Amino acid sequence: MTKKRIITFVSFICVLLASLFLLQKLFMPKYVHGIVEGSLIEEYYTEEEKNHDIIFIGDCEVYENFSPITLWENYGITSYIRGSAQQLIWQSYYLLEETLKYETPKVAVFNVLAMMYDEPQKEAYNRMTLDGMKMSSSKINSIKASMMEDESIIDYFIPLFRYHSRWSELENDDFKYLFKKENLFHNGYYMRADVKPVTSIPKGKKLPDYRFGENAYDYLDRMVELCKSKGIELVLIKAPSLYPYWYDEWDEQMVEYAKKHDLLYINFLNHIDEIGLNFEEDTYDAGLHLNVYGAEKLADYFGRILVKKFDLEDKRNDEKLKKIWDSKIEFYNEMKEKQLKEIEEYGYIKSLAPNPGQ
Amino acid sequence: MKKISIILIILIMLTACSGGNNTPSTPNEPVDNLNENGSDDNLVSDGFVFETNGVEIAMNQEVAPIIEKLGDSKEYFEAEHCALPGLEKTYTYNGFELYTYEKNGVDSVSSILFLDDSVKTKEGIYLYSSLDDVLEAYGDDYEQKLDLYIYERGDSQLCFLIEDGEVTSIEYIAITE
Amino acid sequence: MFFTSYSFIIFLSIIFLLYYLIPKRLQWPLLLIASYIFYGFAGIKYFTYIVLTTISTYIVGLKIGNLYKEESKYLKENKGILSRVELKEYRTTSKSIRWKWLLFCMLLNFGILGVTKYTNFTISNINFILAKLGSGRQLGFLDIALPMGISFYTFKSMGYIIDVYRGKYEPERNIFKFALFVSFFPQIIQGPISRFDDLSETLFKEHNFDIKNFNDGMIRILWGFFKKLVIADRILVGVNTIIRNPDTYQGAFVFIGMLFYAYQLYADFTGGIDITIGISQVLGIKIKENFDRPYFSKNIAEYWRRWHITMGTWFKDYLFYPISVYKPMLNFSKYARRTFGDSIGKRLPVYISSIIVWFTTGIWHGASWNFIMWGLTNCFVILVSQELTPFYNWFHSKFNVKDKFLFRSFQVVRTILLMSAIRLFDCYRDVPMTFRMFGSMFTNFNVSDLFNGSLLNLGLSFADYIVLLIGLVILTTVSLIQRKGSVRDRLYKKPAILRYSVYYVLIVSIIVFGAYGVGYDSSQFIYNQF
Amino acid sequence: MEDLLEILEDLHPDIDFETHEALIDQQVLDSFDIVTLIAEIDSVFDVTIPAEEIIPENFNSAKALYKLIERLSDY
Repeated sequence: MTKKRIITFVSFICVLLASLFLLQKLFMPKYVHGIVEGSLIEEYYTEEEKNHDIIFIGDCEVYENFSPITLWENYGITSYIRGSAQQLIWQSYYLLEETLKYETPKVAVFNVLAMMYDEPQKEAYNRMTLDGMKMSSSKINSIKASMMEDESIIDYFIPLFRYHSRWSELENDDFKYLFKKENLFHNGYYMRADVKPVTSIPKGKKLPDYRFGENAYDYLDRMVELCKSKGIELVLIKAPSLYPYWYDEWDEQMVEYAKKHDLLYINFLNHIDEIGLNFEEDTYDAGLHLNVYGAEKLADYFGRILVKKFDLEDKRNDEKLKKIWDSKIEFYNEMKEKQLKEIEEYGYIKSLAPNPGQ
Repeated sequence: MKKISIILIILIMLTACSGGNNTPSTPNEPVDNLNENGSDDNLVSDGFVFETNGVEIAMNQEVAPIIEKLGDSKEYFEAEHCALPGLEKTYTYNGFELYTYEKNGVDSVSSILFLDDSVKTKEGIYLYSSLDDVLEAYGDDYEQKLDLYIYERGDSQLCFLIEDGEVTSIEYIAITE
Repeated sequence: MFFTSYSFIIFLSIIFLLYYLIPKRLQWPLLLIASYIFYGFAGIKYFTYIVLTTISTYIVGLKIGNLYKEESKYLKENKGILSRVELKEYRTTSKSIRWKWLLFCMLLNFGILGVTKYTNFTISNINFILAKLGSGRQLGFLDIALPMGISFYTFKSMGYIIDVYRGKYEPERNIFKFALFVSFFPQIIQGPISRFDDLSETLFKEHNFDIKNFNDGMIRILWGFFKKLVIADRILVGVNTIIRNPDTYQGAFVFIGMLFYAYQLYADFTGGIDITIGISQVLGIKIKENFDRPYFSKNIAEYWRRWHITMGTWFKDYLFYPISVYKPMLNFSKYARRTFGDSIGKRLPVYISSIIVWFTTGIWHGASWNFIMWGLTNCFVILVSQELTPFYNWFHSKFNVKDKFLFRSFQVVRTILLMSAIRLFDCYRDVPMTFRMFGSMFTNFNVSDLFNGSLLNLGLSFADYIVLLIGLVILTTVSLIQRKGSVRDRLYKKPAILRYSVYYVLIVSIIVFGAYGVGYDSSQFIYNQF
Repeated sequence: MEDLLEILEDLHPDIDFETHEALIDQQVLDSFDIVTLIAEIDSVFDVTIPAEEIIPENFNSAKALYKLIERLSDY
């Protein structure tokens, strides 16, 4: 009798947990249409050959501005961008820490715009960076560093508690991609083939204090330390995005920091002409981010510097790698064509519009 | 079930009766004045209000009617949030910039930044006024962050950046949430 | 730490586990520690108040208890020796000493309650009068924080001390046990207001793990969470939209808001009590029920016997009866009967007591005129229906509808509507506003408001309404079954698979349909503030 | 006892108070009745029933109530 009771109880718990797990899978946002950026972080785990020369970390200024395909095509460099929307510096740090558990790149590239944020900003962005990470100590530390005041860590461990209210807005995608999603990015690069020229850019507002926050500096120090301990070269960059405004006062601090720690710091805003960027046609949102044409130019320019500075080997003759990258190139070209077709047909990239189907 | 249907019937009867009593004595009741977020924009804001050329601009106010009154801006810029819907728009007019944010699909005023001394606050402070003028106009109830003097009223902040005893930046900022 | 917070659920799991793992004699001390930890979450600074109440009531309780014992002993020993007059005299003096102690204890503790809860209300009234008198002087408000659960634990303690004074039972000699009675965590925030003799029967006992108690308790907890999270917190959004925008939402919306609020208050308050009683049941502790399907009441007086029962009986036993049978009141009654005649004279004392009780009930709910008006309106309705008794009797003798289903349904609906209307005082900012909104239901009622899509602008989506409707059906069904006895007892007799299905459905629907987390205002139980 | 029954029947003419044993439990008497009753007893018997004696056991039947009155007038 008692034994039977225990068996019933245990099977009840199992059934309950299984259905809750399924519901969690169902309710988590899929990020396959419209806002696809939420899929960036998790896509890394599907990569079969986690062995890259370069790892990028940072916000949209990395994942929309550099094309790893170009780096491969032009220089035989393998690279991966672990970027996510408004990635804060502690998130970048822990993401790098996590990535280093899988591989040890030669160079780590960090975009310094995130220095402007000294504290957590928005739950939605936290989610896009953190939900995609596999469970690890890095993830837990990142969650702890990123939580807004009214957030609870339990909501990160059990995302069902966060997303349960989506029950009334489930879409086909939620069922279709319940267990498996197709790749959307190119080694972490988010491709945009549309064009929207720059018209005007507002000047920066005056700030009471231009010094980056202590917290931000602290994580930058830790990042330097981490790379040093693993023998990885850390490169600081400021992508050539025209907005948000990059103050001279900020730039000076980064120049100084790089000098003090013997790092390479490149502010691409100072090299727009050399890169060959034309803000009439190389941006898709009037100067915030580059489109695929701009990203290819920037990758080409940056690759040249990297090869020269860090003596990176050209791996285009490696048969195994070549095979992998050939299929990546194919996917890359397919997507470019697809986007161009959509632009031709609808005037915009329909599959990436905020409300698909409208 | 039977009980519920009875309750429903009585409800309907009640509503019907009272509906008949509805005399049109108050035709101007603002009942049709439902906007998206249910708030009543006709109320004068209890926060700081900026006035230019007879147009009043309060924080968190819907921006479309203001733009209509102000006319076309000299310059216009819009920035998408990374990966989130909603545009942040910037309208540049003579003397100031108007920033917006999107809430429930409605563009609302997020801030106003003074560009030169051709505009002034309702209380008469403009760029290059002295700190004393500010204190005289707004009192001691401010919060100071470095050189920034922040006054709060209702759903708005008014921020003065003071350098060498002079106002070098004035900004109205909406408090959201 | 609210009942619906993660930390509370974790806290509770730990307590449940420890409770049945540790030696049984440590069970009640564990609950005491748990209660103080729970209380500490609200703020260490509040400990002073509850500790002060505990200690003062404990000591005075012992004192009065001893006096009472001595008195009884003396009376017993001297019965037959002393004359009746002498005995009576002794009784009177002895009683007056006990009374002084009681008075001291009540003044102290009601004093604390009064100062923390009503100081600013008093100040605002004084300011109003000052302004009316044309004085430019205004008093400043004080920054007094209201200690968590003070209304509830003060009432519990004062019920205890009065009972000891009356000799109903002996005082508790173990101060820690008494401290647990005052601070018992499941009921500190919102009641029920337990009586010491009732609660102590199971509170300090050693409890073996009992599978049925555990089962029943867990289901009750889940049921409470369901009411609270799926229904109350969901509809709250709609209620708030209506009552916070009185300029926009008038007429038909006031009516809708009124019904919404009735639904919300019921789900919120009974849900909270379900959680309280369920937790206690898992711990093997029995707490008196606080509700008896109140929305099936046929009149307001009955409603108040079935809603928040422990509060109603508290006021009856410790306020209504004492003032009604207070000697001067009885003398006044005699005088009134001589002066105004039998029928009025008979009523006057009852009416005066009722008004005092309802005024107090009102102000107990909140320090504002809204609540006072709310209490007095309740009183008014009850007294009027009392006066109409002859009419009702005549009506029922004329028409034989008393037991007809339709007529009873009419009475039930009438009571719900009446109570909901009175509760408008509880919704709107001030008393004049309440009257205006109430009036708008009659002057500005547009049926079309309800069908032109405005209901979807209240912050509730179509899907929300569906959930609320299903919730209403479930709640009503359960209430109807309850009439025939405990739902859980019936469920317990059914095959395990059915019981587990109920568990399953409850848990999954709470997690999925609960209005918690991002996108919902996490609200407190309505009764926390009292 | 006769006096008491008279008072009670005055309150509820339709109840047979001589035999009824659950006046409180079955809610025949409500709190208003009890207060009226106590006032009547006070004037007729000159016995004041204190609040602590208002418990169901004392009011459930006319007999119990009469016993209470006797006990109280004893002092």
